[in-house]
Amino acid sequence: MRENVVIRTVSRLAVPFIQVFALYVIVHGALGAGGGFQGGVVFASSFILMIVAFGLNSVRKRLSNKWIVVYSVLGITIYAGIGLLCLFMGGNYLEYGVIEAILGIPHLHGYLLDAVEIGIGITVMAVMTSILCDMADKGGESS
Amino acid sequence: MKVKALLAVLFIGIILFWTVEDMPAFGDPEAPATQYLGILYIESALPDIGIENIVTAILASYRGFDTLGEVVVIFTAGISVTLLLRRGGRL
Amino acid sequence: MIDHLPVLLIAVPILSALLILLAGWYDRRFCYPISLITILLQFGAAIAILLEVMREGTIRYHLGGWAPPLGIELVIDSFNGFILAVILFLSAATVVYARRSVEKEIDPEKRISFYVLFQLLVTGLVGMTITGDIFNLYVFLEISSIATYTLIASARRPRSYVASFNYLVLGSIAAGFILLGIGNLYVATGTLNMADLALLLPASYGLATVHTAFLFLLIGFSIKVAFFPLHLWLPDAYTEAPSAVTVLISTVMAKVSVYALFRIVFTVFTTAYVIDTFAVTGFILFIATVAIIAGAVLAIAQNDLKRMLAYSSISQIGYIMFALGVANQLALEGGLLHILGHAVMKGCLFMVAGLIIYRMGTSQLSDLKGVAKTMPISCAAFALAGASMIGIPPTIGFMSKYYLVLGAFEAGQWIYAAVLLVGSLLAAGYIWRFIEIAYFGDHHSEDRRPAPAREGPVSMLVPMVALALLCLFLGVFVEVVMEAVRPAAMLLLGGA
Amino acid sequence: MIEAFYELFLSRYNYWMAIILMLIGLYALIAKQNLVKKLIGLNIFQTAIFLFYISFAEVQGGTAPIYLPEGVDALYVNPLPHVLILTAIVVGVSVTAVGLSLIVRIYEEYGVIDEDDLMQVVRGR
Repeated sequence: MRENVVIRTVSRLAVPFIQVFALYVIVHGALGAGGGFQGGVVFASSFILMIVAFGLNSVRKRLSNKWIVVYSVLGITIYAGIGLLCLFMGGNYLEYGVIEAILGIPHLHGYLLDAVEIGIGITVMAVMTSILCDMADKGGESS
Repeated sequence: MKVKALLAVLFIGIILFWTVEDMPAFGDPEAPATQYLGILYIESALPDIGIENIVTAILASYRGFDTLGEVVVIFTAGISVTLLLRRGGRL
Repeated sequence: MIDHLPVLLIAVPILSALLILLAGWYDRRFCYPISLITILLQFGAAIAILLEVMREGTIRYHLGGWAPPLGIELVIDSFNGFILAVILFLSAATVVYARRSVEKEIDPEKRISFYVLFQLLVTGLVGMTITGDIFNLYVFLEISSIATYTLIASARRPRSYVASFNYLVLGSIAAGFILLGIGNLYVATGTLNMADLALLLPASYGLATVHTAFLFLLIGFSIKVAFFPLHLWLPDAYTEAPSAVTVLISTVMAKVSVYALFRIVFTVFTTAYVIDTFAVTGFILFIATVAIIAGAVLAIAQNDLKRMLAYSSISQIGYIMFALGVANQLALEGGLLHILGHAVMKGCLFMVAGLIIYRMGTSQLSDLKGVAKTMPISCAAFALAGASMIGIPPTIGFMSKYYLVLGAFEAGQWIYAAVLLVGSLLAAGYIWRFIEIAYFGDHHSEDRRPAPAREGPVSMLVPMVALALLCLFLGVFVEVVMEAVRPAAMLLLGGA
Repeated sequence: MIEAFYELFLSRYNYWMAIILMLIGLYALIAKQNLVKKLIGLNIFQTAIFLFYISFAEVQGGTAPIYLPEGVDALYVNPLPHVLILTAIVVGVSVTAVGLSLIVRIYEEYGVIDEDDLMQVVRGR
């Protein structure tokens, strides 16, 4: 399994940088090219690299099925939650301007967009990882 | 089977080729698509939302409901793959 | 809170789908109640919205507070208010019916995902119905399509995977064409809001881009509606899906696809375009009559009850497209009435089929000899809904056909009206075939002792009987329904 | 004559590219027997539609739709199709994921990926 060692050491080095880059892409959506979808997929690709290099169990340990369900639900709840929050603040659904008007913090609209992008990123990361884990675990004999 | 497919594809192709001359030229600034909504979005994104990336502004704020639908599509795909492939487990 | 109802109709069910997942992860028994409560709430909201629309006219809800050309708006007028009430009533009936049927057909650990997808499918269809933005319609179309592909395969029967994959391929071609049509519309007019499109389109009716957009949208939605030549996915999909899913997609999803087609044809491309510039209504009328006849003939030739009812759906969709082909006030009233009538009839018939599968384990007609003795209520409901399918007065099936024929006469289409009546006779063919087997089937095999009546569980019987009686009730009190249908038909033809 | 040729072909080459790619994808989707190749054809078909959308968003000399220091009056590309395509790509991924899962299941149940053999096996069983 000589080449396995090479793959493992390289991926052990690469995974943290991929995840930091993914966070950068998610949060950076408002300033330049980026956003929740792209960042979430990049984050999921770090887990896919771990599946390839270390096998499914290593990913299961870091991100068990329970947490995948929790994260995928969490992301959408953030998004829909902020939408409902605008509703309770008197505006229409997903009307961020109302919250900015009431709380008076300047640029709050932009920050809410970032929060929504983070929510999307979390869900996309969780779902992509879940899809890949299910496909890798196809026959129930997780390698 | 292959000939039938070829005929269907050629039929669709003829419809598409027929429309090309009425399409605005590539990069034509006077195209209705850019004149109407394109410029409207570019002009109103900075005052309304105040972030640099217009695409994210449209994606999350102007057409935020589309993106909510999008996240639900991804979520549906995740649950679908789990239902189809996962054996044992709780879900 | 009342004026936020349109968006709550979508936002809350998304959260409840998540709740089903979380609660189900904790304890599987929570899934069904949450789904039931959510859909009943949705139905209540739909009734409230319909009443408000009939009182004050169209409701517009600007999402995110942005005005239409920039933002997305939800539009509910008398047409989609009526459709909303119909589809959510059928969804509620299906959910009540689904509990025991799902327990029998779906493995226990798959039920959480099943109910999550069931809720997302209903919500996707509701989203499709009330959105006023054409690209948003595509997004919700995809939510419901993906949920449908998986729900068809959720019974884990080997053949259902093949049926689901074929439907996925055809559905994706349809979605691709719809996306292409939307792209062409955007290139020609520069906007995505349906009301805006209706205003801007007349200026560019001459453009080939607009003709292509119409053609692709028509082909795309015809595949989704399973309009005759493009119906290949339907029989396998309806037959292999679990009974509860078959009931839902044969009634709710079919009607929302028809609604989307009507919305595109009548609201975006107004009748001026469809009849004069791009005279396609005559062609649609011809194909509709072919669909009526071919669907009924193929239905008679089937040996499986569900497959027979699936082909009957193709024939019945022909009736609705007949209304689109004639496109005058009376025919549209008949078409809208038939949307409601067919949803109720087909829902009841597929519920009977589901009950027979629940009890007898098979839906092959040859195995169902004398089933009326063991399942009297189900077969009586089948007979009543079947009578409405054939169009025996005073059922709703008769009423919708009556208006369709009137509309055809007014438009001077005698031949097609005659063909429509022939279609009803053919419908009698396949309905009578089941009744004959069910009631008189066991004369030949003497050894059949009068088996004790073993009806399905009550929670499956109640919605089925309710739908059967509704076929009669709606027919007798058709004037009540016409109050909602008449303004909707007028609206489609460009009226107030 | 040259003017008409330029008008129809050279100034609209992007639509030709999208249409040809779309026809290839559609042909593969319908004619190919192998189920995985059908899905690849579906992806080509969808990518062609994305190319079509992005190509008519182009504005001569416009930069990416991210505000430059001089803000609104710089010339930008039309941002809307880019948003629509972000959404459409996600749809494409989701449909492909479900399609692949179905193929995995079909292969496990019937042991065959080719559509003709599949039809026989399904009819046989």
